[in-house]
Amino acid sequence: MNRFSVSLPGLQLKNPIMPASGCFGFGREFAEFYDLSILGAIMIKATTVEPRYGNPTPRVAETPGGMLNAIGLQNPGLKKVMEEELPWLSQFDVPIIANIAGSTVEDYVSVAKEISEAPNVHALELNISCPNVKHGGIAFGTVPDVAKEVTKRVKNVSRVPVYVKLSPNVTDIRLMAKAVEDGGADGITMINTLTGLRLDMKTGKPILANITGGLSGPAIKPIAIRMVYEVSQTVNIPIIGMGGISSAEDALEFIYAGASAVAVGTANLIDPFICPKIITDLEQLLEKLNIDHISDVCGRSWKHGISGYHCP
Amino acid sequence: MNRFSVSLPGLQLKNPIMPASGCFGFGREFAEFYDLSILGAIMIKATTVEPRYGNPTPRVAETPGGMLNAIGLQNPGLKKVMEEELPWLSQFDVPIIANIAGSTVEDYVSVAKEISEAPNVHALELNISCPNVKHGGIAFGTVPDVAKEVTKRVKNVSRVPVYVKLSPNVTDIRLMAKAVEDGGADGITMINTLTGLRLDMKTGKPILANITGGLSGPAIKPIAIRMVYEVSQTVNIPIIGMGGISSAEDALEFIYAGASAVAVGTANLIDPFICPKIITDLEQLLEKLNIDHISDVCGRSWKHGISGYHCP
Amino acid sequence: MKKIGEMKIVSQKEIAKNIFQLILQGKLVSEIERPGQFVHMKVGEGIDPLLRRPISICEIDRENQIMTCIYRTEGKGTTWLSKKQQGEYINVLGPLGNGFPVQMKSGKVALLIGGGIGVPPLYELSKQLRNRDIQVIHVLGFQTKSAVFLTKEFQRLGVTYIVTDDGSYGEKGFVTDVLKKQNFDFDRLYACGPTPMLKALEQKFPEKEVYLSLEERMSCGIGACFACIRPTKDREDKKGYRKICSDGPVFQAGEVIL
Amino acid sequence: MKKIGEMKIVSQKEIAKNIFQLILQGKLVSEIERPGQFVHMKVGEGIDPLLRRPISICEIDRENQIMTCIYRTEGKGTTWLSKKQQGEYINVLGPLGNGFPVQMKSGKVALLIGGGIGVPPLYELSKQLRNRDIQVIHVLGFQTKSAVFLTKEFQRLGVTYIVTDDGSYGEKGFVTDVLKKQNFDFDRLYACGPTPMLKALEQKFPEKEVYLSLEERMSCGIGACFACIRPTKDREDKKGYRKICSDGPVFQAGEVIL
Ligand SMILES: Cc1cc2nc3c(=O)[nH]c(=O)nc-3n(C[C@H](O)[C@H](O)[C@H](O)COP(=O)(O)OP(=O)(O)OC[C@H]3O[C@@H](n4cnc5c(N)ncnc54)[C@H](O)[C@@H]3O)c2cc1C
Ligand SMILES: Cc1cc2nc3c(=O)[nH]c(=O)nc-3n(C[C@H](O)[C@H](O)[C@H](O)COP(=O)(O)OP(=O)(O)OC[C@H]3O[C@@H](n4cnc5c(N)ncnc54)[C@H](O)[C@@H]3O)c2cc1C
Ligand SMILES: Cc1cc2nc3c(=O)[nH]c(=O)nc-3n(C[C@H](O)[C@H](O)[C@H](O)COP(=O)(O)O)c2cc1C
Ligand SMILES: Cc1cc2nc3c(=O)[nH]c(=O)nc-3n(C[C@H](O)[C@H](O)[C@H](O)COP(=O)(O)O)c2cc1C
Ligand code: FES
Ligand code: FES
Repeated sequence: MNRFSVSLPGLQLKNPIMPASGCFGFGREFAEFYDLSILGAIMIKATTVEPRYGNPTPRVAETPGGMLNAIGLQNPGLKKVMEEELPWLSQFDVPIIANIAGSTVEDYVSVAKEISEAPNVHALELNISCPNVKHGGIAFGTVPDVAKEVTKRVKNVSRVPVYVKLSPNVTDIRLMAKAVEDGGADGITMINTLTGLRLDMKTGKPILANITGGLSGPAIKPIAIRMVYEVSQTVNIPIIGMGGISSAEDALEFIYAGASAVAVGTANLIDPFICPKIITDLEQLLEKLNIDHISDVCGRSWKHGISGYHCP
Repeated sequence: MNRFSVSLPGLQLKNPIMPASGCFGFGREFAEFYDLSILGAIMIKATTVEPRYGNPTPRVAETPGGMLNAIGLQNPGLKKVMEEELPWLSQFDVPIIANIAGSTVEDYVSVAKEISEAPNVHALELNISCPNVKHGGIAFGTVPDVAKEVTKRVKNVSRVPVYVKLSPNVTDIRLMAKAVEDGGADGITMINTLTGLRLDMKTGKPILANITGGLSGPAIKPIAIRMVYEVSQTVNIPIIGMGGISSAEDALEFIYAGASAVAVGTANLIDPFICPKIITDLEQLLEKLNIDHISDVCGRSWKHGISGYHCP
Repeated sequence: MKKIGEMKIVSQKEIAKNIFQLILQGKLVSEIERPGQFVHMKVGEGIDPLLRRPISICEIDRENQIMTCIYRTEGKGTTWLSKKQQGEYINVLGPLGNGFPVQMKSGKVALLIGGGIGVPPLYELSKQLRNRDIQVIHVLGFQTKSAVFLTKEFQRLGVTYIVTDDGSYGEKGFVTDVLKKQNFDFDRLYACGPTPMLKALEQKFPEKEVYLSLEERMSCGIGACFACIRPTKDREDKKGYRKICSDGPVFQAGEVIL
Repeated sequence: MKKIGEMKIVSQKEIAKNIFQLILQGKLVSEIERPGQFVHMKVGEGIDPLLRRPISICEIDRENQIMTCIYRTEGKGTTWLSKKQQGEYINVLGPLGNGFPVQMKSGKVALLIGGGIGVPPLYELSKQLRNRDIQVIHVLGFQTKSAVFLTKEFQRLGVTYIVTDDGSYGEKGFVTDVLKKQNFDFDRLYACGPTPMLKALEQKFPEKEVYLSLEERMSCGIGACFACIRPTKDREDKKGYRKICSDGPVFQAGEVIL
């Protein structure tokens, strides 16, 4: 498995594949299908200070090659995650990336401070880009200065490296990336969902109770690839790429674009075995393409010699 | 066919279905398949002052549920369009919407002035949002003030109503819509393509010679619907909606979202008969859903009583 | 345990208008624990439709590893499914959810109420109850004659009342009209069907032991994505919600807000 | 005239490694005018793959409205196609493009050069030339033995030289090696295959009448989208470009820049 190991701030990954936040809960359901220790890492569901119930249902709708979700950050709250979910996950030999969310900067700071103390949390992922909550969320993710500020504040209190998750719903994602890098981010994860809408044929009304939802799945992959390509040439911190990955080829495309590792979201909801499958297939794909080590081809799409960030 | 007629600034449409610009050339190829007079209107390929060769090939790449194109506004130039294409099109009983593009405001003004004189050009569509040209193009489409200025200048010289085509590659499309409305636009057409990228598995390099391309097709539909929903509640001018339409249901979904008519792009490239098919199917669909007139359900997704623009 | 695998189509036929009976064979059948569980079927070959479709298990033949599902063609997914033929394979995830409890003293009376496409899961339930010597009464409602199915099979297991909205088959009216008229004496009620029907039943029998099978739009079907949530009635409940896919789809009346 | 319609699969078989011969029946065959034209096939059921796939016509049986295509499985689309079976239907748009000119005096000599999956369209061409009493010489290049196909059929029509890159079948080398060695005397050259091969031929025979069939990524296939453009060699050319799909795919050497 050596052609596979990737080391990133706070993270020693056995392989570059991990489930994306919100598509894997806290791992319990998937542990019934396979041993979670085979994963590169796990991005757990967004955690907020208080438990959240989230949005009314329907919360999901299908679109051509994608889906909309408006879960609304439902989660059991910081206390329960600290006391039940993280200890449960510690039985597996896998680093946890804790996705954190909030309505105010103070919320982020509170969750970051406490959750970064958990022994198996090796990194934080600031979800400044969730389109499905009314307060905060989206503004944090679209205004560079606000993003920089929240990054800085969280960096101040976190005991582990901080990755910031970028929203694709912006005119120029490079400005956001630069801002969070300036704010001290150790890495970037991208992309979160694109805002979308589906209407019911009979009533003409939105299918989701929340009206709009976040678009994920294969449909968004070319947009995500483009953005990883842009951002990886702009900043000097590593990227964990995501958006529509459902095969080893998709994963490698993100690495070529400039990601150091990748996360698989929606595909877990269709095939619970997708992460182990991609791990196996990717090893074969590298073999077939004569790639010695996954990191050798990070940013291959734009690298002539070596320029910008040299992916680890 | 009366439940179908839509009247918009400059346009008396037999039905709300028209081919989108760039996916129908100047109609010649499709005239071999059916009588173009059955169409609501025709949006012709972008015209620039001088002929343009466009980008090197490959110019198209497939994506999950979509495609990328980087044609680069290839067109025979204003003179030839005026002397050959438009006169040829005048044999059909169908209003032409002339899509115009340029690198500078002056370019737009020149083309607008002249092409709006053509007897069968009933409206202009300002393509301020083409992501595949190096100069101008995209900046016009992402900076509200620039969009407003070019709209104003073109309005000054055009003899026919002016529609402005919006780019989805922005943080808040409502700001762009408001800007072009303030600039005097008679209507809005939306959306143009989203910028995307695909990499080749073997080389790791972009498949398109132009690197990035514009994403179109079913994959983008939920984003387009969301944007039409937002913009139709923001401005008081009508919208011609597009983005991923390939069935009568898709067309109706745009009308529900707030479009007064719709355009079909990519689907023409897969099924040359798609426009006549949607026209026939839509009539049956309205029948089935007991909709007396297409305009009755314009904006149904957000209308309680009547508020904002009352679609014609 | 939940499994994922290819199941072979033993047969598929249209048993009423737009209602299909699909018989599948595969190892997954051995894992089924209770009636009322469901499976999550991959429809289409690629990314469109993207999501699986939840379909209830209607009948089980453990010995031959065979199960039956009955579904109505609604949209793209079920229409695709209806075109698959004998010998072809369907990718199935399941069994999912908890299903109906069948533990009950012999000799007791169970009232089973189904509406439309909610009828199928009651069939295996009824069979299992009968095997436990429980007396079953069925009340089944359909929209119209052409949508009626499985009535003979139910009649073989116990008394069966059929109503249709338009009276074109059986009595005219809703299942609740039958209940009013017959005033059954029963020990437990099971129901599956449209939400208004379930609500009416919940209100009508506040003192009874009532089990309701619910529906919600799903994505994962295994409890991971929080798509299919219902709030609990009890405001003091520790979690405050239930997942229809993994805590349900069957709940005792009063547990969640319908 | 171009048509669009469902064509029935008469047969499909793998004739070499990853090379499939697909025989289709349908009205569209009556519209085919020249060898070297191609069809645009819908692959997959829904939106993925989204675009049609261009495949050349390899042989025509006008009387029975039958045509043969030979293709190599490359990616998703052709792999999907290879799984379709006899009796199933494929949605086909065509015939597209202009194909090879076959007008030529009887007794003249035509040299046909094919590389890999560029070989199929030369087959119908060769047949039609033979029908006009033109002498045909074939030079066909393949990568390796397992990829060789249609050789017997070509041999029946005229002298046929086979080369493989690795020498595992026929001579070792490229088609250009055969040309060097044999120094054929011919009146016209037709070629279809990888661009480097076409370029080499164009350079080698600047004085000859040479027709080359080109490939490019396409979307519409009918000349509407401007995806498949090549610039003309002649800088003074009025348009300055040609569309491979509708002006081509066959061009005389020197018309467009390869
Ligand atoms: C636990 C459970 C058991 C079910 N059992 C059966 C059964 O035995 N027989 C049967 O005919 N139907 C059953 N359904 C309903 C069935 O899942 C839907 O009819 C089906 O998903 C529609 O898919 P479609 O592609 O044909 O429709 P589309 O409208 O194209 O589906 C679009 C999306 O909406 C979802 N959706 C649409 N209708 C429903 C619905 N009623 N419930 C949940 N999701 C829906 C689909 O799953 C899909 O994600 C069950 C639903 C649930 C939740
Ligand atoms: C005029 C013409 C005639 C052709 N005739 C034949 C033939 O007779 N037999 C045969 O085996 N192949 C032929 N090809 C090539 C064939 O079209 C491609 O192999 C096929 O499109 C690959 O599709 P895929 O889904 O398997 O591969 P993918 O790589 O999944 O395709 C992805 C996209 O790239 C395009 N693409 C990939 N390779 C090519 C290519 N070489 N040329 C054009 N587009 C490509 C596809 O059409 C699709 O849009 C021809 C191409 C052209 C342009
Ligand atoms: C059901 C669902 C829930 C999600 N919840 C979260 C979340 O809690 N926090 C977060 O940062 N992203 C969340 N996401 C976004 C994903 O992590 C991911 O960024 C996005 O879906 C794109 O990847 P994909 O196309 O592979 O799904 C969620 C996505 C889905 C589909
Ligand atoms: C091949 C191609 C060429 C296009 N050329 C133009 C153009 O010249 N001018 C323009 O305004 N839009 C152009 N577009 C954008 C379409 O008009 C349309 O806005 C977009 O494709 C979304 O619609 P669709 O998903 O139905 O294709 C082009 C799109 C495609 C696919
Ligand atoms: S469908 Fe994912 S939690 Fe129920
Ligand atoms: S493929 Fe559209 S013009 Fe050739």
